[in-house]
Order: sequence, then structure tokens, then C-alpha cells
Amino acid sequence: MDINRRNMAFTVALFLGGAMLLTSYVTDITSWEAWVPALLAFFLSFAVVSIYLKLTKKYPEKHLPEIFVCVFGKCAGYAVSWAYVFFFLVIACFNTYSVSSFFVGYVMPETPDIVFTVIFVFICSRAVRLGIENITKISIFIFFLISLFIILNFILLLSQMKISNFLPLFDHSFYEYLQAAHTELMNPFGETVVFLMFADKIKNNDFRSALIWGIIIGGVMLMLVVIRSVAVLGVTISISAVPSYEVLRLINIKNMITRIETLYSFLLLILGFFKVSIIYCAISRLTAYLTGLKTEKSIINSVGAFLACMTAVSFTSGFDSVNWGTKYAAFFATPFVFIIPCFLLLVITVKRKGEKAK
Amino acid sequence: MIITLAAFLYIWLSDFKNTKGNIKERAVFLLLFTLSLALAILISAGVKTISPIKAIQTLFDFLHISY
Amino acid sequence: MLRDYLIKKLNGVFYKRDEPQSQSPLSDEIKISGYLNTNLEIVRKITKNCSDVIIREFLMGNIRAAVIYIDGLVNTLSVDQTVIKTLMYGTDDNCEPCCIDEIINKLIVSGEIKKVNTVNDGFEGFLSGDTFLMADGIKEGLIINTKGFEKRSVDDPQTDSVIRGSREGFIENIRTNTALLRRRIKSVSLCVENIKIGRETKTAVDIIYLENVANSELISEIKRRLIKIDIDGILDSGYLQYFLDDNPKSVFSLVDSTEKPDIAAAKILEGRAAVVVDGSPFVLTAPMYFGESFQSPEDYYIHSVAATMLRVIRYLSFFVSILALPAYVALTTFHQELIPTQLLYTMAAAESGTPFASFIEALMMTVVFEILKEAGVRLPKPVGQAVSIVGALVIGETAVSAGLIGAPMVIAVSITAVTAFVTPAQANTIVLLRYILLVLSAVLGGFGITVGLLGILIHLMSLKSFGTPYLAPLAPLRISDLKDTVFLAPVRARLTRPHGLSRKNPIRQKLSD
Amino acid sequence: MKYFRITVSLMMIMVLSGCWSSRELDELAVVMGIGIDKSGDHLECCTQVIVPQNVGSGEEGGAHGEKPYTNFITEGKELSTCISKVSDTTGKYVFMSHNLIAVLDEDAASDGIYKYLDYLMRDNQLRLSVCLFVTDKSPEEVFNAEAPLFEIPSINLSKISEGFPESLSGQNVTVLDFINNMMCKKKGSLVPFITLVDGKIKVCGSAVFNGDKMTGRLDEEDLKGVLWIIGDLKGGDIVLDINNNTLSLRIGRIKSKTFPVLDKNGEIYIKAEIRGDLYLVSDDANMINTIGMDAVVEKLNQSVEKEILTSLSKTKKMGVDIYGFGDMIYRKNPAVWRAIENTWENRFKEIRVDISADFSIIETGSIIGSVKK
Repeated sequence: MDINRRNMAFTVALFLGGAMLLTSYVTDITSWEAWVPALLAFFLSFAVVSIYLKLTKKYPEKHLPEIFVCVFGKCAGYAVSWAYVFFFLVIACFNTYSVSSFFVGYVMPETPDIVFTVIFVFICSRAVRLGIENITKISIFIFFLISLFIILNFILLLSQMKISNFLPLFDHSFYEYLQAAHTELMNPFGETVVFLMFADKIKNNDFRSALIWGIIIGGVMLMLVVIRSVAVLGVTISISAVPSYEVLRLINIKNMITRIETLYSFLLLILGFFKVSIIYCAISRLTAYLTGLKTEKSIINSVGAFLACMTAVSFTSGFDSVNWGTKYAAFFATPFVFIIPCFLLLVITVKRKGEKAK
Repeated sequence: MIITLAAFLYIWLSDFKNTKGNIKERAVFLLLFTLSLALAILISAGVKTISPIKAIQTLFDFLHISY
Repeated sequence: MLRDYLIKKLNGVFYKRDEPQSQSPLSDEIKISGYLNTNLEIVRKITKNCSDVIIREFLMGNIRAAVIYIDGLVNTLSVDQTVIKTLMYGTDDNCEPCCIDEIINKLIVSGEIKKVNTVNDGFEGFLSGDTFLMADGIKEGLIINTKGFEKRSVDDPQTDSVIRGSREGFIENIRTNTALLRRRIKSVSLCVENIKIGRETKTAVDIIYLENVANSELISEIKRRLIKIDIDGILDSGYLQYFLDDNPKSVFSLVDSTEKPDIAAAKILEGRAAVVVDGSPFVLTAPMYFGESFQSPEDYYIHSVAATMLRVIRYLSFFVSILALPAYVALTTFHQELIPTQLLYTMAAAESGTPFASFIEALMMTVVFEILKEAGVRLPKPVGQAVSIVGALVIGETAVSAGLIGAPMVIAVSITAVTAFVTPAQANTIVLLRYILLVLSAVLGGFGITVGLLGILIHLMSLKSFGTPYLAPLAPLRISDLKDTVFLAPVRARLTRPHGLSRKNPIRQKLSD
Repeated sequence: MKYFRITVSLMMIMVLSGCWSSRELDELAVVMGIGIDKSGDHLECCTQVIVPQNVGSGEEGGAHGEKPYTNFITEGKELSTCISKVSDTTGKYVFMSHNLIAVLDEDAASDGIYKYLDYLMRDNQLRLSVCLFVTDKSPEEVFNAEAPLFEIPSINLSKISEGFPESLSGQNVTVLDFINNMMCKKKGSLVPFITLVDGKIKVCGSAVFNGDKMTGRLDEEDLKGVLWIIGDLKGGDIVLDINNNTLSLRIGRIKSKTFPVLDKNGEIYIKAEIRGDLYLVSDDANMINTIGMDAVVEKLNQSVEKEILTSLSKTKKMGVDIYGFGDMIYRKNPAVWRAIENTWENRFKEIRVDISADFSIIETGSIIGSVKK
């Protein structure tokens, strides 16, 4: 009961911020209108989150596996929970790999990516060892640092923004918007299902308002980044791999503050660190619960090692992860983010009606 | 790659000690330990084909659910 | 586990000796017997090879009595006047031996008198500067306070020097230190609890706190940790710093030490407890926040805007002295594109001659600067100052002209060396953090630095000083406490005590309309 | 503490296996400019590399009379092979992050430059803000040209391109602008054209690109007309002759708004409004007082409109939509654009553009009349 509302809200916002690095999946479908699917996903995410909130309302102070066990009974509940462990593992691998491949691709070309993965997962394991309470406590301080940096970038780039880059509004087919919105919905917003794992550490209505506020703040930050990229790059956004990184290369003030995009990559590292450590914490809590351990402290390092190895195995090159991100990630995530919670809700209401009828 | 293996082993050894008390804790620890060790050896041997994410990709291609 | 084993191994052979160590002669209680000779016999046997113990026998009326004290510790004038003279003349011949209370009430004029009935307490008394009176036929002895050893005068302390603010500093004597604090806080509820620590030294340690402000569990926790110490001697408050620390292995000290009574008084008013150790001018205050090492007493005496500027400069210099060198190494070896073009030419020109990689240059230069600093401190004052400054300049200059080190590197190194002194409390933690970040930046560049900073932040988050989190106002965000960290609100706006420090009465100032 | 032990062990491991992409400053060959010269099918690439020791010692001075830069000429089939060959000759790592300009020669430009642009965009060290130039001489001469005020010719060139808004002689084109124009709907782009006049770099007009191939050239006068519409000018001067005595004005700030208009009977024309304020710089015949300020302004508007129309007719003959009218129509409403898209070439040739220039002379300098002869 010791995470307070404000900390949790900013942690959720930072969690969404982790997707700043990966907006390139959306931009190459709807090139200069990347903000339309982002906005669509922002509003749709409220629908998805309301399902989670209904779940927590029905089972206050219970985290995800406990809800499964209550609803589906012991063995089915455990099976679904193990599926969720696999889901969280895949997201964590995907995020760690995208951060390390970003660093290999852009900042330090000659280092093998296994080095970045190992050190990145090691630092995340140190954060998880602190426990989710302390991670949420740091989040406010780091959130203000990061939003300061983003607003500063926005101002620095104001001179190069052209309104005409937005102009041909709604010139893409509805299918393209839907596809981009679906990918966007699943990537940052859908992954907030991870926070259901920490529902038992926070009072129920605190959790609900924290989740809503977190998504609003995180969504606004993401929108700011996407609008900034579209306004400056215009049409070329569709062919740039990491648009928000490309944009920073263009800042040029008196030839002194120029080429500062490497600082931005460290900022992305911190955001990635936050996102992965939250998912990592969820995995270790889930495995600890499923294997009947009281505290997950002892198996943190093993889960981390497993995560690092799996990241190294699962993606071979940067293109591989981009391909997975654009094509398959959304479909892989939909059952876990949307279908199973809906099914859960259905079963609960049916059960409630059953009891009422008796 | 052997160096990253050495790093993992070092961390596990120090962790192995403080799972003295609870047998179940040690059991889970060992399970994850062997799993990651196997994966690490595979990586150092350069085998990169087997990975769950590739399995999912082939599955989705088979069902051709993809954008 | 591994660490304790190592420590036992290092302390080696003596730890596992089986025969008991030689006990001090007074380990068991010896009662004061009625006969003066036997008592004196015991005292003479124990203090036979101490030349400064004086045993003075005289006649009190017709009873033989003896006074024992240590020459140099006592104020000989007060011993002669208040004790010996009054006893000799004051008693007429027919006084019976058993009127010890009558002696106390009527005869001895000194303020603090204690009745003791064992020789151990007697020893304890006269070893700490009092006189021990025993009379024939009386089963109790008297400890009379006649302390009078030389004390250093209360003058300007070397550390924490300020332009505006009190110049008084603590000194080695515990009583003057508590007196200095008492003078500042004349409140009724200021308690001074005394604990004796150390088998041989029996140093007096005072815990000073405000009864109605400080949390009671904080005080009991401090006492528990102090009583637990079983050591032969405590010579300085530095020893206690280790025992009082929640997480002694961490680089960051969780107990603040200060030499100025007004800082200690301010801390006590905020709800903290001060630990004064006899024989050391440094007073420890617990619990400690990370922000406290950036505060100086001057901030509270000058205008709050100026104080905020000073605070910002202190925080800035803390980060510069940690990050300047690693960032320089990372810039020149990994992310050359961050350097503006014109600067890149000058740097490339400067670096082109130097044989070493910039990481080794940086390491060498920092080690040289550390050596010079240490030499500057250890030498006597005037010489020390000259050595460190001249040394730094000469070595820096010749290294550049000899082409060993690039000029920008010397600038970077000297900046880091200088900014380390802006926050003296963190001076030695900064040095260690700088080395860690330097190695990380040499190996992984900017990525290494960010990872290092995240690691430090996580480590700071895990620290708790007596239950209150170390990064208190920032990490678990307390909006009301932000008035005293980086930004300093004017005095009228600082109404409450830091959160969690004093649950009894958090309000410290009524809002003046 | 265990935490420190583990970090130390990890660090030792990393140090043992070496630091991968760490490179000392003096191992870098800092490239300031790339020149691409296509002769026949193979490519000649001239890269300008800085010699740090002699920088800051002026053109002739130099530590021992050396120039602060050296040009490396390498050939190869592809731009990337040329550039990697540079590291063979210099023995240092080719560091492209500080590159400022890319100079292409005429026949490289006319064969299509997307190959090179693709390399310029894909390399993670090269910037999108690299400026493009076209020259008729070979890039090698451009890089060896005298740069009196700046030591290094490529810095001289980048400063010239930064100065374009202040002078009516060209428009600064970066890789990003060029790619944007290519991806817009059938929009051509202008790249500044430079030649060498007795060893010194001189900008004369600009090259017109249709897609990524150079199709023609605009000289100074026509370029001025085009710039009125597409460039946002902050400087430059205009000479006005009213009944054979001349006035000259300096441009303060020009704001030009061009937008397509669909009038009643479905016919599209472009409306261009040019607002701006100018400073009177020289008026020896005291025309301001004799024929009055409004008359002068009226004359000014007409002369600018005439200038724009002449350059418009010239570009229409070339058939390259450098103004981006097509793109404007597309942005206004995509449906109309899809209707006229495939016939755009000849539609552009006879599109009607009505121009309304409305200037104001806001400053007549520190003397109010001229000397009474």
C-alpha cells in the first residue's frame, strides 16, 4: 500500500515515454500524418484501460495472477499467467534489443550489441532489486528532467518547423490509419497491462486515477514528439528509421549547439531503462508468485540473465527487430492486451449473474 | 562471449549463497540458472536460429496474420 | 559472508587466541572498606607506576582522610581551597567518623559532589579530573568536581568557514561543546543524554536532542547503536560515524559531521539529534539527507535569492566535478561530433602531440592533483598552501609544454579538482565517483556515463538514514520540503520542519500576518 | 558492497576485451566537404580533410607554410568505395560528422544524384543539414579555390550558403530540402551554381533539378524573379530606374504567400501576394520628394511584378515546377490534384499566376532630401 498516486502516475507516463524511440513503425505507414494514428491510439487506449480498471474494481488490491486464479480456478489461471510471463518476456526482449540496436546503429557502430544488452539488463536488475516502490519514487524526478529536455528541443526546432508539412489532411486510406493506430495502441499504450501486476501495492482508486493520469501525461509527451518530428521532417519522415532522433540532427544554433543528438540518445536510454525495468519487475514478481516464492529478490538476477540471453538469441539484426515491430508485434500483443481481459470480464459478469440468479 | 558468460557465472555464484534457506527458492534459481546458461552457451556458439520470437513469426506467417 | 570471512582472516592470528586476554585489574567491583589504609593500599597498588597520581593524606579533625587526584587534570587551586583547606580547618576535633553527609552539606563548597561506595567509581572519578576523598571509618567516598585542564579557546573553525555567520567552533572538551549548544537553545526540553563508550578510554558521548521535537524512536535507535559498540577506545567522532551509519559499506556518509555550533543547533531545531564526543571538535548529526551536504549556514543568513544562487552553484559544481573528466574523455574518444567544429580543431591540434590515450592522461593527471592536494594539506599551513597551488600550476604547465598532455585536458582536470572543494562534505565521495565514471566512460563512452549515473541514482535510492530516505525531498517527492533544497524560500515562508523528521510538532513558525 | 563488486567485475571484463569504438582525436580525418565528379562511368571523389596543426594559422602562415587542409582525390565505382579509399591514403578513420557541404559537378548532376543522396542520408555520421552545390568546374578546383577570409574553402562555401537569405543571389538547399522536394508531388528544386572566377568562388544563378536530374540553369536575373516567390528574403538590394535616374533599396523583410485558387468555372490559378518592407539606400535624384513616395512604391511594385513574370515565363519554358504549385494544389485539396496530376507538365506551362506585390519603404535613411545642385 506504499506507492502513492502521484508517483505511479508519473511512472506510467515514463513507461509510455519509452515508446519515443520506436515511433518509426507508425511513421512509414502514414508518413506525414503520423499524428493521426497516434491520436487515435491515445483515445482507444482509454477504452482498453477501462477494461483493466473494471477488473481492478471487481478485485481490488489483487494483482494479475490472483485475479486469474480467482476467475479461472487454479490450473487454468496458472496456464494463462505463464502465457503472460512469455508475453512480458517478449516485450522486454523487444525493448532491450531496440535500445541496444539503436545504440549500435547510431552512436557506437563498432561495439557488439551483446555488450549493450548485458550492461543494460544489469542496470535494470539493480533497479528491480530496489523494488517497484523506489522505482516509482525516482520517476517524478526523472520525468521532469526528461520533459524539460523535450520542451527545450521543441523550442530549438521551432525555427525549422513548417505548417505546410501537415497539410494534406486525411489523405490516407482508413485501413492505413487503422493499421498504424493498432500498432501504436499495442506498443506503448497496450503494454500498460504490466501495471496490473503492481495493483496490489497501491490503493485501488489511487491506482485507477494514476493509470488515467499517467496515460494522459505520457500521451501528451508522445504527441509532442511526433508533432515535432512531422513538422520538421515533413514527407521524409516515412523513410527515416528513428524520426525523433533524425530531427535532433538539424538543430543548429550559431554552429555551437549543433549535433546534440547523442545527448538525446542517452535520454532514450534512460526511458528504455525505465520501461524495461518495470516489465522486468513484473516478470520477476509473476514468476515468483507462480513458483510459490514469497519474495522475488532471489531470482531477480537469474531472470535478468535469462532475459539478456533471450534478447541476444531472438533478434539478429536491427532490421529484424523493425520487421517484428511493424508486422507481428501488434498481432502478438492483441490477445494479451485486449482479448483475454475482455474474456475475463465476460466470465466475471456471467458468474455474477449466475450468483444473482441463485 | 566467454567473458559475458564469466560475468553471469560470477553474479549467480554470489546469489546462490543467499538462497540457502528456502529449498523452493533454490530450485527455481537453479532452473533459471541452467536455462540461461544453456542459452548463453548457444549464443557463444553462435547458434542464433532457435528463438521463440522467430517461432511466433513463422507461426504468424503460416496463418498469414501480418501487416 | 565472504566479506566477514575476509575481515577475520585479515585480523588474523590474535582473533583466535584461546587463552583469555589480560583483564584490567579493576574488572571486578571492590567495595570501599572502613579502613583508610586498606583503601589507599589498593589504590597505590594499581597506580604504582603512574607518576602523575597524587595521594594527599591529612587530618580532618582527628580522623585521617586522604584525597586522590591527577596532577594536570585538576584545577589545583580549587582542590586546595575547596577540599583540603575547608576540611582541615572546618572540622573541630570531636567529629565522629560517620558524618559524611554533614561534610557534604556544610563543609565542601564545590558544586558537583557525588557519593560513591566502590573503588571503581572512585577511579573513574579521579581519572576524569575530579578529586576522590576517602576518610577513615567511612564506608563511602566522595567525588568532587575540580576539573581544570587546559582547553583550546573557542575560535574560528577551519572547515565550514563562512563570510557571514557565527565564527564559533566546537572544541575538544565535551562540556564546552554542550555549553555552546545550550547557549543557543535555551529550551527546557533540550535533553543531553550521556553514554560512556570504550573499555579503556571511557569517552563521554552526549546525545543532544529536543524532547518535544525529535522522534523518540530515532533517539532510541541511536542509543541502541551506541550501546552495542564494544571497543577499547573512541578517540574521535569519526569512529562513531561508522557505527551509526545505516549502510556503512556505501560511499555516501549517512551521518553529517559539523564543527560549528550554529549548524548543529539548526539541525537539532529541525528534529535531528546531535552526538557530541569528548575529545573531538566534530559533532555528528543524524539522520542526514543528501541535500544537507549542499547547505551552508550562510544560506540562512543572507537574502534567499542570493542563497538560491549559491545553492545552484554548489549542485552544479558537484555534477561538474563528477562529470567533467569522464565527459571530456567520452567526448574526445567516442562522440567527437558533439564538439563544435572550431573547438575540434584546437583540441585535435593539442591532442595530436600527446602520446597517451586521453583516458590514461586523465587518470594520470587526477592522481597527480590528488597527491598535490594531500601534500598541501599535510604540510604546515603556510607551506601547504604554496605547495599545492604552485605544484599544480608548474606540473600542468610543463606537462603541456613538454607535449605530454593536451592543454584542454589540463583545463578539464583542474576544473574537476577545484569544483570538488565547493562541497567539502562530499569531497571524498566525489573522488571515488569520478574514478568509477572515468573508467566507465573510457570503456563505453556516453553510454557508460549514463549507466554509471543511473547506478549511482539507484544506489542513492536504496540508502536510508535512520529510516528517512536519503534523497528525501526529491525522490519521495515532498513538495513542502522543496523550499529548502535547491531553492531557498525566504525565512517567513519556511513554516514546517522537514517531513518525517518530527512527527510530534511539524510546525515551527506561526504565519505572521 | 556486493553492488560495487559486481560493477567492478563487469568493468574489468569490458576493459579486458577492449573498448570498441573509441578513437583518439588525432586518429580522426575530419572531413569538411565532399566533391563528386562523374567522368564516364567511374566516379572521382574529392574530400577535404583538415590538418589540425596548421588550423588557425591563416592561409600562408601555417606552422611551416602548409595549408590547414588537404584534398584527397579517390576514384571508385560508388561514392562509398571512394570515401572508404580516403582512409587507405590518410591512414586515419574517416570522420564525416563535421561535413558541411557536398559539391556535385554538372555531368554528375545531370545523370541523377539520388545515388549519392541515398549514401548521404543512410550514413549515421552524415547530417541531413549538409548543403548541396553544383559547379561546372571540377569539385577539386572548387576545394582548392582561394578562401581569403576563411582558411578552409568548404567553410567558406557553407558560410556563403548561410548568407543566401541576406543576398538575392540564391537559396540554401540542404539534403533534407532536396529530398522533401523530390518526394513532393512533381516539384523541382533549385541548387546554387558556383563557378571559379580567377581562383575565387563566385555564385552565379542556380541549377534546376527535375526530380533528381539537372535539366537546366537559371542565371542571376531569372533567379531573382523566382526568389521573390519561393525564398523568404532578409536582405539583398533592388535597383529601380524611374525616368532614367536610379534608386536603390535594400530589402528588410519579405513575406510571400502563394496559394492556389479554384474559381467558379473550375479553372485553377495561383495567387501570389508579396508583402515586404524596404529601406531606401540611395536616391541621388531625390525622386522621393519630386514624384512622391507612393509613385516610387507603385513603380517598385510594377518592376518586381515584371521581373517575376519574365522569370516565370523562363521556368515555364523549362517545364520544371520549381515553385511547387502542384504540391500546393495537392496540399489544398488532394482530389483536385489527382484529377490534373498526369497532365500537369503542360498544365504548368500555361497556368495563370497573378501576382500582387505590395511593398512599403519604411526607412529613408538619415538624410531627408538630397543635395540641392
